[in-house]
Amino acid sequence: MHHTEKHNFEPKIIAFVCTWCTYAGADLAGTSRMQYPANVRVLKFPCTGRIDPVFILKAFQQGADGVLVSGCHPGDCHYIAGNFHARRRFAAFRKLLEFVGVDLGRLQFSWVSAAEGGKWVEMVTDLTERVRGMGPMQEFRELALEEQWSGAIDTPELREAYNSI
Amino acid sequence: MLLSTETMDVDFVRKVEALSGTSVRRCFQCGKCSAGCPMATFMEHPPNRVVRLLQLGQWQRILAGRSIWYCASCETCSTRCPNKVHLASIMDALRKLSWDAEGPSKESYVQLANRLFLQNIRTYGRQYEMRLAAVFNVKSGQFLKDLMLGPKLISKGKLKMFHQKNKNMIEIEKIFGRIEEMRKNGEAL
Amino acid sequence: MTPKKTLNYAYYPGCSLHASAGEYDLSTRELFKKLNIGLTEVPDWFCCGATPAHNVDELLSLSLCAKNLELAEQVEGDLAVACAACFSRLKTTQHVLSESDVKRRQVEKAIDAPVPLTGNVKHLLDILARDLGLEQLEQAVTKPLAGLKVACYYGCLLTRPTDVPNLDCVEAPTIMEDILKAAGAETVAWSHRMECCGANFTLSRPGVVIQLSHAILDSAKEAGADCIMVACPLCHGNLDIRQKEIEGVYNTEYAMPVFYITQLVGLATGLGADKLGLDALIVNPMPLLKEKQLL
Amino acid sequence: MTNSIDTSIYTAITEAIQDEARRILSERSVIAVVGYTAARRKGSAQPVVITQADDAGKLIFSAACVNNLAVYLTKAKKEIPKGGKIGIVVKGCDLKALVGLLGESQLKREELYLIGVPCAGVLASTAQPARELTGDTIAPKCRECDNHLPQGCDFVPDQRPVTLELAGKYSAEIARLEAMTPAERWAYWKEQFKKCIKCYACRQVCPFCFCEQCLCDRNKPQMVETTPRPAGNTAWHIVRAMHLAGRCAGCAECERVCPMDIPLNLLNRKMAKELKELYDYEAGFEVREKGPLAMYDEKDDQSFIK
Amino acid sequence: MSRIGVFICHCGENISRTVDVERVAAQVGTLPGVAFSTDYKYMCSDPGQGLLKKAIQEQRLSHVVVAACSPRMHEKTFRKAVESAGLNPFLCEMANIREHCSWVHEDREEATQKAIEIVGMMVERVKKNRVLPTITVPVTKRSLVIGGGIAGIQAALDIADCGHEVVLVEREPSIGGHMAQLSETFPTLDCSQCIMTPKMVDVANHPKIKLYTYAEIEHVEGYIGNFQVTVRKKARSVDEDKCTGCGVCMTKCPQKKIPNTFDRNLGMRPAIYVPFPQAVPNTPVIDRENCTKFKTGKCGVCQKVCGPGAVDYEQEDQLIVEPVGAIVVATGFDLYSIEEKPKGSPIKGYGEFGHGKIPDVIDGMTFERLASASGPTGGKILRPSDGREPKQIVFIQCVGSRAREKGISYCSKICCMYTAKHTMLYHHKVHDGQAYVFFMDARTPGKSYDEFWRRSIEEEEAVYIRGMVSRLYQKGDKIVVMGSDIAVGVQVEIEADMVVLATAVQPQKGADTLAQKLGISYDKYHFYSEAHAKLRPVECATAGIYLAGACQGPKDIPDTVSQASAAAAKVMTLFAKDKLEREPIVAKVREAGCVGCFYCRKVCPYGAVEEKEIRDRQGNLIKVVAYVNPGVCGGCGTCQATCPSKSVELDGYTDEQIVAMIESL
Repeated sequence: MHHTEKHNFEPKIIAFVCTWCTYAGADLAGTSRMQYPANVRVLKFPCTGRIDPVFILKAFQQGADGVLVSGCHPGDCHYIAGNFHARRRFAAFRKLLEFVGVDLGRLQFSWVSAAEGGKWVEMVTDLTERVRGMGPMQEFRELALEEQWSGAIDTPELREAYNSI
Repeated sequence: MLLSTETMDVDFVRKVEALSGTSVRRCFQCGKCSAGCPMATFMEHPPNRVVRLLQLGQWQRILAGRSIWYCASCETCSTRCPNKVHLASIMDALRKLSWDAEGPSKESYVQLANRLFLQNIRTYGRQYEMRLAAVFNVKSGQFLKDLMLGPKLISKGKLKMFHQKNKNMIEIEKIFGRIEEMRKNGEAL
Repeated sequence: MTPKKTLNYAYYPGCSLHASAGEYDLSTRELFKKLNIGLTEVPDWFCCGATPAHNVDELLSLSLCAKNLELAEQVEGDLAVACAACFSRLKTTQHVLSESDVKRRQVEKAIDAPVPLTGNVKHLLDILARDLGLEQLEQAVTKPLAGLKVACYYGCLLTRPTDVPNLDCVEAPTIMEDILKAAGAETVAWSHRMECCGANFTLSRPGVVIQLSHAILDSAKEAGADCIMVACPLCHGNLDIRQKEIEGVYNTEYAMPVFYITQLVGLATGLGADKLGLDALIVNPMPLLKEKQLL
Repeated sequence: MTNSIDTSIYTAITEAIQDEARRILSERSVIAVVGYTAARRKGSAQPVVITQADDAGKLIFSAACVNNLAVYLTKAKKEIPKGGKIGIVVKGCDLKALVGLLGESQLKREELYLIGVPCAGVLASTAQPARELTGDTIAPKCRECDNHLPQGCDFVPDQRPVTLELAGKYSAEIARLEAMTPAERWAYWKEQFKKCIKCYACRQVCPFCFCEQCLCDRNKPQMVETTPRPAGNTAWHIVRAMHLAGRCAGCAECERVCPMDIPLNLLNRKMAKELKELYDYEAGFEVREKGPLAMYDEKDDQSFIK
Repeated sequence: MSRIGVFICHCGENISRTVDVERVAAQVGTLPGVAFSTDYKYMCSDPGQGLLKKAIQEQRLSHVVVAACSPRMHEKTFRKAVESAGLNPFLCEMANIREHCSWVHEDREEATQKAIEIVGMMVERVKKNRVLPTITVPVTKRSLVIGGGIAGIQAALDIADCGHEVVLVEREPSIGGHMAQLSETFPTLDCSQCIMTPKMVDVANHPKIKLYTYAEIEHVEGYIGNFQVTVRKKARSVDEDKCTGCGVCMTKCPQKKIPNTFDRNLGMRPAIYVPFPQAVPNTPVIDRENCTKFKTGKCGVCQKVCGPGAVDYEQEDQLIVEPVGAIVVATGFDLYSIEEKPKGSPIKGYGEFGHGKIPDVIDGMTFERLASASGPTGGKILRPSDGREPKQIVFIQCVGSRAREKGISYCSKICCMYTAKHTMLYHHKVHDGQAYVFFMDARTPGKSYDEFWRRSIEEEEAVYIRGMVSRLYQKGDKIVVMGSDIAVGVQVEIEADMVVLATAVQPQKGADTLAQKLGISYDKYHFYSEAHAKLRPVECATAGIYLAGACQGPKDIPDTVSQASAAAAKVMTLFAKDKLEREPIVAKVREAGCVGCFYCRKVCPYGAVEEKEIRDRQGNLIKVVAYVNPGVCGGCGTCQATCPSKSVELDGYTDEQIVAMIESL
């Protein structure tokens, strides 16, 4: 990640967006020449319904410090109901991530319509700044660095078993 | 309120419409008249409700109250009505019909002032403010009302002790007389 | 300075101008004289019936006004009216009678004469701003009312209802401001320029007047006005004569002189206080006029 | 402390199961019965498939009958003869899994003959099979069991289990973890997942892991790292929990078979709890066409979405 | 190994002002698989596209990435260019370095770095792109119209007039629907039958319209352009070919005391009947439930008197399969019933209005029949109880509608207007009568509608009372109406002779069952759902199925006719081509991995997922897997995200492509 003098940590933000609303909203931010942090990388999907929770996991594993998932407002889905399905899926997935100890401050969901260039800018800016404040996503990075095979095989039972051998 | 063709006095409403030259049925109760009425706070039936009661032929309810006497004739309602319901004229008509019916209104001061005003015209042809105020105070039993204002007004020449009477008084009496005659003959309401 | 055309009017002063609003009558006559506009008082005019008449007896009200219109026919020229209420009644009469044949026949029977419906009834404001013209008026100004902040108060009857007086825009008139600007004064924008003052409740229910006029005075004061200008004797009575009382009830102080339009325009054309009846005002205008060096 | 649980009805249940299995096999209304039989070690039990009425006597039910046999109808079905109705012995917890599988088109009700077991509980995997069933030796899942008497079966022995009110271990543990900070929870799970040796026993035993090719085995693309390193382990367990969300009914077989004692069912039960709170959905009580993550309501909670 | 060509556009200075395009080109050129990279002033210009095509040919490029503006702008342009150079268009991707980069960042270094990453990401993606052939589907240029009310009739006539065959299916013995029952129509007060019956005759005589009355949809298979519809033609017991419509059977039928449902049970009809005199077709039908012959086996009068010998007691239901390319659903509405437990409805009735047990409390449609010149009273307004003329009549609005408690929260849209019409008709017919209307709001948004409503008050002297009625009860031969006038703020009581309830408009009974057969979605009230409330109001989300009239939501006649014509226009648009072409962004099932859990089918918004049986050579069933019908798939990919084993993949957005992008970052 590119560093500037302004901040000593520039987070990597990955955005998963649907093509009809949020991607178009981000386009509108562009045509309106709004400015926002350059940290975000946008991945276009046909619909939030296509966004698999595994991608979010994968993004974190690949070193993302923050993930933004954004699509059409409820009722506006180009595919009728893709975003409704996505809403449930993500509601459950974020609970799971929270339970395994991922700070949900790094994961933002939003509805940004094709008319909401300003909201796109706000979403990206807010998440970037928030994650910048939180620092790098160390958790998954540390995991990736750890090579040991089951380093914690140290239960009393096993110890007893080994000792008896 | 029992509604039926008997309880809804359509004849009365027709009289109001004839006198005021405006349609009561046109009103769709948007409430704009009441919204802008400077006197609405003093009324028990705000202007829109007066029209509504008329639509239902319930004139007794209107005349029993003081609403019509608290209308200042500022014409705000008529000016702003989206349906061209000339409510100020309806109020005029209602007051007239109230007088005709010797309506049991709760409001007596305003009626008294009006009566004195018209008497003055009949007597003097023009308004005699000093007399109007004095007689009003006497008749309304408010002997001390505006007492403090009197001397000041007199000193400023605003209350003339003597009235300039019209020289052509016979004409005014004739007008009053003819109107009374027409009414007696049923030629006018 | 001479007007391009000679202007002559029949003049209907109305009852108040011969009594409590004597200064309005005086200043009108003096101003018109100064402006070379002829005024001939309608002989033997009657009361127009004012609000009480139409309130309870429209036929009487219409008949009284019709009679006055008939009397005015004797005098050359359009009919000039100073009082807003008289103006409203005369205009309304013309309007109602031209709309309703039934009522016209009744009125003609009552006054035993045909009703002239074509004659022009004009308020002073109309004569000053349009017949004379603002340009002419400006030329006549010798002592501009520089620095005087005036709240122009129209009240109810000058413009309402739609299509009857046809003096100016029914909701946002500017004729008073136009005239005063020609006279060199400053006008303030304020919210209560067309709210009701309580009108003839001054006699029967003064409490109403106190409440409503208080709101008007408050609004004018808040807008930064030095004084209020009116064109109606009743409005004047409520704002000027009852001002002290209102101050007492609401425990406040306005000291807000209330002028008639003719008094202020008269001042601008160089007429003296005596010719404008300034001493008849209850709220003393002298300190203000002196402060602004307008006397 | 006497917190022993009455398992005396298990003998009667065993007899009833044997009679019923004998009847349906001899009538040929089923071609096989999946049940439990005694294993070599004293008091222990193991799954068995019998196809002959004469073998019905082999069937037992005891506190050691912990296995969820539903898995034998999906992944392990190669062991089971094809071409007819199959009888299966189910405890309440196993039935919940079966109900889920019916909803996911993996089984057809008309092809099954369900022999329900009124169950007071089974032994924890850590307890010796011959131990008495008590509040201490009972399996954790039984402590929070809400389905002692399976509903909707074709045959249920006429017995009423006497149960003991026991404090829930899973719910307590979930509450403990929820009270932690994210960092503490991460540390906890990191230690747990580190232990994982990717033996996939959890996957093998789960009735719902019926995919022919697991997402986590795919290499084109490799969605989840396959090596048994902490990063891959973590990903596997997250994906597993997510895929079972709204489906797992808590038979806890994953946890029972885990050689590294990872509290796997905690994740599943946490998800079940969340889905209950979010969408008022509980898996396993009725055959439903759609699970909570396969349907939606326009008014679903979206307070987490900006 | 791929040979990718990367083309960086300056977009004049729009990109190059903030992004160092040369550096991007150079940097990207070093990526594995990139065979060629360059930058150019305007890639979308003719020379720009020329450059692209030349490079593809000269450099034998296998894939192309154009880094320029948003793909929403020019993806089609470049894919076309790529195609004309001989590559499959789906091997070309765009990297958005303008809207998402140069225009939103000021810092040149930051923007350049970001652009390099964006382009790199698309390079990794395009490597995984596959050749996708355009999908074509043949179109059967016949259409099915379900419902023979004004909506169905209008749609059928419009389509047939364009020269395409229409199969019109009507459940009742005659077409005409509710409009045939109406007396006059707002806002013009012309007679409903006068404007309706000519259209019905047009349908009967149209050479391109095949009419099935007394028929229902049994089964629907297939997809856009290729539906197979099975129609159940119920046994009419009268041979339509032989019957001359003379009507002798009806006059001779001894059983004449069957309530006439067309007249809202106000009149009687025989067991062999046409619903109303102008029925189309004018062929009677035997009501087998009430026919003595069918009940006891004795009678048979109609058969004896029928000259042409058309009466056939042995007739059976017929199943007919019709191949069609498009379907217009126009099943219309029904009225809410205030009965205690309306059949097949979970909603509660109106106990406070007497649960439908007070004889002179009727609904709007019954009033229509009373007012209709061809109705049971010959157009006289008479009380059902004693046949007297009501002198005080009360109309109550919003009965059921806008009443969440009753299960209906929507506005029924037509009641304000038809009640205004009713007050007028009443005033015209009962000069000394007085009409009262209790209402909450008058909703009159339509051309000449508000004027019409005002007319009912100002000229026809209806008394409108703003405020709802709390309760009705019978008192002697009067009905006491307890209401309130909220403008006055008083309770109002009227002793009425008759009360007319503007009951809510609901979808036709069985709307949900039909929707399931068609695979279209419906809301909680069972109104059919349009694909987009604003921009696709006549199309269903299921391709090839269109909506007309009140089956989609309460509608008056002008709106219904407009929507019917719009639906017909949509059908014509479809029929304008011989084959349907569509973007190949559709889901495909990897059968080897599919275990048939059908999660994909559960979440598919389009109903595109079908079951497919996999059999071995001997024909033994191995397994049942999912199959995505490419003609129906909308391409959202929700199935793939849901599939546990990822055995269904959305072309153009495969996991490989997406993972490649994530991994590139």
